[in-house]
Amino acid sequence: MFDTNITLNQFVEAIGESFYMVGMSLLIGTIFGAIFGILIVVTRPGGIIPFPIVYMILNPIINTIRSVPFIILIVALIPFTRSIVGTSIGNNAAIVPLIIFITPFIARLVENSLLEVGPGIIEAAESMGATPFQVIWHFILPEAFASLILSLTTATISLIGASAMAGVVGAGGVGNIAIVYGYQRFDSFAMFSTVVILIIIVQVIQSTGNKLARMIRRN
Amino acid sequence: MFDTNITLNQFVEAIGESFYMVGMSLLIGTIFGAIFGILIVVTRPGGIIPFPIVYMILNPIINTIRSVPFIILIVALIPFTRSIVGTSIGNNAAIVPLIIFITPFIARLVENSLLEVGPGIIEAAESMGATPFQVIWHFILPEAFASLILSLTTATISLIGASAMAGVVGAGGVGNIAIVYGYQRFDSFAMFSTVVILIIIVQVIQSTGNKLARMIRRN
Amino acid sequence: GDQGDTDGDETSFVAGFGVGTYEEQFREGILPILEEQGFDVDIRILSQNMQVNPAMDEGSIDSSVFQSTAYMEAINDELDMDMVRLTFAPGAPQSLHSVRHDSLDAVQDGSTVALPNDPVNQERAVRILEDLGWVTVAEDAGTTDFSLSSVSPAAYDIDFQVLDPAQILVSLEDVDFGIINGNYIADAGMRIADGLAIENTPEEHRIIVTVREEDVDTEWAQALKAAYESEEFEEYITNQSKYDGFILPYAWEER
Amino acid sequence: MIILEDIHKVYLRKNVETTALKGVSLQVDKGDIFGVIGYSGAGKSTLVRLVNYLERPTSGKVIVDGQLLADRSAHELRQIKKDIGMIFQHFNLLESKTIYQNVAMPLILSKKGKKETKERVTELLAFVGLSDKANSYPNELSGGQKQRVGIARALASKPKILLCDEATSALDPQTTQSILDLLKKVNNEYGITIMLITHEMSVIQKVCNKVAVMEEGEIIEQGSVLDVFGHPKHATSKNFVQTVVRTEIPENIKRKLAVREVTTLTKLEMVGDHATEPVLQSLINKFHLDVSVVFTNMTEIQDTTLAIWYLQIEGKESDKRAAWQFLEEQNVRYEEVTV
Amino acid sequence: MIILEDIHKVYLRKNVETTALKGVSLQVDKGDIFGVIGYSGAGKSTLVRLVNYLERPTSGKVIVDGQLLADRSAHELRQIKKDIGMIFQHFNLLESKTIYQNVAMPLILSKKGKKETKERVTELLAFVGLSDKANSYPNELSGGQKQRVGIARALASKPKILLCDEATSALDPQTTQSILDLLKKVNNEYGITIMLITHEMSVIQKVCNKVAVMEEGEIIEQGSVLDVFGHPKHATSKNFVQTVVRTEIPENIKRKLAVREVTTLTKLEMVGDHATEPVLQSLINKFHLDVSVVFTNMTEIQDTTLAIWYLQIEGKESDKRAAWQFLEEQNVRYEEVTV
Ligand SMILES: Nc1ncnc2c1ncn2[C@@H]1O[C@H](COP(=O)(O)OP(=O)(O)OP(=O)(O)O)[C@@H](O)[C@H]1O
Ligand SMILES: Nc1ncnc2c1ncn2[C@@H]1O[C@H](COP(=O)(O)OP(=O)(O)OP(=O)(O)O)[C@@H](O)[C@H]1O
Ligand SMILES: [Mg+2]
Ligand SMILES: [Mg+2]
Repeated sequence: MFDTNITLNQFVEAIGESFYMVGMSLLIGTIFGAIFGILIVVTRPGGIIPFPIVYMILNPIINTIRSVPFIILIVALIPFTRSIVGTSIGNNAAIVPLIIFITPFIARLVENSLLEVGPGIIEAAESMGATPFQVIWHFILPEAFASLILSLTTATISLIGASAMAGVVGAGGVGNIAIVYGYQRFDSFAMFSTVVILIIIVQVIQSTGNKLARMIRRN
Repeated sequence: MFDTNITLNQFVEAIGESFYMVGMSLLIGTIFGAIFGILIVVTRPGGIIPFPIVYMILNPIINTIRSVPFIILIVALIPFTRSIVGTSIGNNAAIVPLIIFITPFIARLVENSLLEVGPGIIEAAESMGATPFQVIWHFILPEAFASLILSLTTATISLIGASAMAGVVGAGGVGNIAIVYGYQRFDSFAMFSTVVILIIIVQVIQSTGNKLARMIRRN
Repeated sequence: GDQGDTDGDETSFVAGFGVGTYEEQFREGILPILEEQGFDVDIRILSQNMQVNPAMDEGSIDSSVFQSTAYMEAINDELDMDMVRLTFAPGAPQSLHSVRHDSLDAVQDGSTVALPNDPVNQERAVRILEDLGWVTVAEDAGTTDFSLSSVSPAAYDIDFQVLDPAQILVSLEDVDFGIINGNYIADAGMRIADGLAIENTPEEHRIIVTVREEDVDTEWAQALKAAYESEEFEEYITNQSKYDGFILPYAWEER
Repeated sequence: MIILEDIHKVYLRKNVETTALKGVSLQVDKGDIFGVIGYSGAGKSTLVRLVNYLERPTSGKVIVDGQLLADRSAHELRQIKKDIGMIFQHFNLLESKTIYQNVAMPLILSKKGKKETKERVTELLAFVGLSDKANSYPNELSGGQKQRVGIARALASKPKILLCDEATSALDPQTTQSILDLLKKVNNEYGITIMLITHEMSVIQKVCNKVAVMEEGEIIEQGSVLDVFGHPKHATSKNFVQTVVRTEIPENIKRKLAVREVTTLTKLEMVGDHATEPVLQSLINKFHLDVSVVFTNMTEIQDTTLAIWYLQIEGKESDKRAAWQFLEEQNVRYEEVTV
Repeated sequence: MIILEDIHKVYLRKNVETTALKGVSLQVDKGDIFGVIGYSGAGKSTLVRLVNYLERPTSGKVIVDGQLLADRSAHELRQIKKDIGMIFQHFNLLESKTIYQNVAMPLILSKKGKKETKERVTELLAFVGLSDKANSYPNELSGGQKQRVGIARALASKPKILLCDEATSALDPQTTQSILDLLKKVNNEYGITIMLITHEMSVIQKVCNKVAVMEEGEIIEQGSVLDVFGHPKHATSKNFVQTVVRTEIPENIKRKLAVREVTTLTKLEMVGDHATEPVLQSLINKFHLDVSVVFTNMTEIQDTTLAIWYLQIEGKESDKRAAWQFLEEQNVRYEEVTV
């Protein structure tokens, strides 16, 4: 029917692979990103537990990773990837650089969101004798939640974009089909349909994020 | 002295190209991104000029562009790029997809920052009979400024990352050297030194952004 | 198995490819032969050719079809590997195309020529220009680290545009000439034969099937070699018009 | 000038309805200083926010300067709002701008000249006692200083109507007094109409000519301040009035009366010039009564004095009757009260 | 229990120094309800924020419960803070949590059980009259309701010290009264020490036993409330006291006196039981003087009554002298004043 090289099967499989890779790396990246983002906010000079050393180490590390083009990151990480997942090829191997890529990105967005929480809230927390952990958990995070959701949405979408490069280490996914078939093999149908799928996925993620954030902000 | 193929000249030139590409696309992308981000905040249901049509058109467009892997974007935009800059290759040609890539990204970050401005401020503006433009210009933007600066910093760094892919259409830049020499020609020196340069650039941008934001927040 | 090293088990292996024609040839022409013989083959596609050899180095793949003998040998040095040529595969030659000009005569000082950005293909492309007498290539030009710094003007002062290989075809309108990898030509529904110049591929630049030296005598390697050299495969290739202009393996000529 | 007609306001969130206003009607005439009091949560803020349409009524009409706000276009509403200054309960200052810029904002929005703006802002800052804070940012100010910035900002554009949502609640009595004096002055000199929410009856007492008492979304009593303060009808109004006009006997005095087994007292109420007339002396000298002052209070309301006396009077019944007659002639309200 | 010793506090921004406190020393004993008053910007908030170390002094010592805060580790400081409740001037509620959760927060932080938390929060919400708002969010509350949430939150963990930064400024008099009653109750029953900033002298009058008056970063007067209210020494203190204890004659009465060419008046000041004694009648009956009451005011301070009388007295010099003698015997302060 269409002049294309890809089969429906490949498509379905690719969608599954995308969800797997993005899901896994998002999950782990969010955990680490949140931790680093929080650390960088609380340890900064004037933060709730000023700890210049942590801040001064973490901040450049985040910057360093963010500086490296993703493709270079993939290659540079190969030995590390291999030591973690046993191979540098395939979906699992792609997850490692994706995590390393998205973690500092999330950390930065988390940082930005958390900095928006007013000083009055933190004072209230401190006046109650809250431990730093409690300040973060019971005060800062809930107050920044709507903004964090939007940040996470942004990060997820960037991650989907990055995952298209996962083909470099032999991983699959929808983005990879777009590149391998659409870009490198001039298969317009493959290109078009994968992009449509991506748009749908992204649209769903974005509106879920927006809806959640709006619910939290209650307006 | 080092076992490398690249010359100092190439390096210097690449830095210049990076600045040119990133600078131009950041400039234009920021303008459009800010406009779209603002539009999407003010026209949303419950915004200061609710205009569902604009919101419902703009929102998916932003998502659509954000969904497309950058390399696909480059290819898909070739006819457009050609009609704008007259060619599809070279630094100028790379700027077009870079702009298209960064604009929706900035729009989203701007959206997130602007949504953080408290309703009390907007009420104050409305009670003074401020026009929607004045509300945005005199109230929302200044209040969100610190957050906007951090967002712009994040966007700039993402842009630098993306610009590494500009080599696909024959543009230069530091990231491209990392890929073409470092990655494709196993030139560790080129790889290493370009990454160091990128780290320095990113670090400078980040700390400038942080400093600015802190100055604005005055703490 | 997932892991390339299938110690002892000689009936399964992982075949690695870059993107495009060689993987398609394998899937359609070789795989049926091997499967009939009871081999269990896992196909791995890496979207960047650059990653294929490192993957073989770590043992994630057992065979590859994408490189030339010259490149393989250079990589053996570079990465301290021990890959060997198992046999030749039908290779797509590069060809020089133009949409702006009808013949090579249009070339002049300042003409723009688009070249692939990766070292292997870039060297091959430059060799075409060298054959045409447009440029000269330095004696000591590298292989894995080939770069334009070893190219100097001969008849013409050419303005090189270095692009992603897949990009050249799309950007032909913006250059005077472009040298395109054969596999892209096939994929794009064009014909290599339409090129204004076609690569006269010397042996060391012909596409080969690569395996690790230790694997050469395994059951699967020998079957793979046999499959590439088989009449069945030759029939498949010669019956498809998209392979017109491909450089065929020596084994078939000798038949 | 401001007319609210049968306003209902319902807040809705997730099927939970909160009715903030239940059929409120009122009229504020040009030049009025109209006070609104009521318990916390009574709907006072909601009420004034209707006037500049920050809050839209669920039903009912808001008419400002003869214009039905519901009928006005967004552009027209903005023009109307430019003539309405508002002092917010929570200040709503721009954290990113200096005090100077905050106060200048309404002028900037109206595209006033640099010089004019500077003059006006300087004058206002001097007035609210914050000249030295012109270049500070809101987060460097104390609560009362922020409130004063809000006041200066609301006055900057010389509005025709001023809405004050607890404009002085964070201020000490002296600063409050000077702000109230200013409000009175702008009201006198420029005829600005002022609507003023407050919890402090003393504020109403000092500046308002009219007052409305709200309870649970309704206006339970409204009228001239002298009427409402002199003779509050509703229990809530009485409670409020009580806070400034001590019309009841304090507990500790009551306790002492109980010890002395005093059960009946005479309460006199005198307004205006009567308040300071030597009524007491007449009772003692003319009618030979035994008078001791149990509790007394004089309050100024709007330049008039209201005096309350609780007296313990003993003497002959005939003398007393004569005294009552005399008090009636003098237009003094008197009453026998049991404690 | 709380000792501040020679505290200086300087805020610094971009080379601009703001000195908020200039050598303040004070002592709040266990069980005190210690009021702090002063003009806006005097440094009151800064002062109480030192007590739970939200603000660190530039120099000077803060000693709470015998512990020098500067010497305490972060962990120890947190333990100390757990026993100090604070009601903020700007509420500082968590917008993302319901009213219930906001009030429960100190209990959650102390890892109290679900049941205990529920009981305590329910009780507190009932007390501040917000039971029906338990599931609302702060942005759905009126200003006074927010303030009450802040009060409930500060009390939730049954602190030993309570710091109130204008805890009742957004509240109507009735609600204020009930909050003050609560403060008095927790003070009596649990011996909680309370430090209370307010602008409303009436608040200090009602609940405090000690008071400090601040001006421009200094404490200009401190002592027991009865002393400071009865005989304020500093001009600023007088101004403050004036707002509740009307010791001066109002302007409109003065004007009338001027018309009648009255220049001298007698001012009597009676405290406690004297306040309600029939002094006036004695003057009239015993000494045959012509007495008219020009202005009078009785104020309750801490269950004691303070009475001020301005009398216009005419009569024979000898009678007057006898009267003065009598007043002295009665321990009534008297004074001739010119208007
Ligand atoms: N963060 C800060 N930076 C600079 N100056 C400050 C800061 N906080 C307070 N100040 C200044 O210190 C002085 C005392 O402030 P403080 O808040 O203690 O006053 P206050 O007595 O509580 O006043 P109010 O009754 O108006 O709340 C004020 O002049 C204020 O401007
Ligand atoms: N956005 C909202 N959503 C839901 N309920 C609201 C909202 N705003 C106000 N309310 C409710 O409406 C009622 C009236 O609120 P309003 O702010 O008008 O009271 P107020 O008289 O100004 O009280 P205060 O003196 O405490 O400021 C309150 O019960 C309040 O909880
Ligand atoms: Mg209110
Ligand atoms: Mg204060």
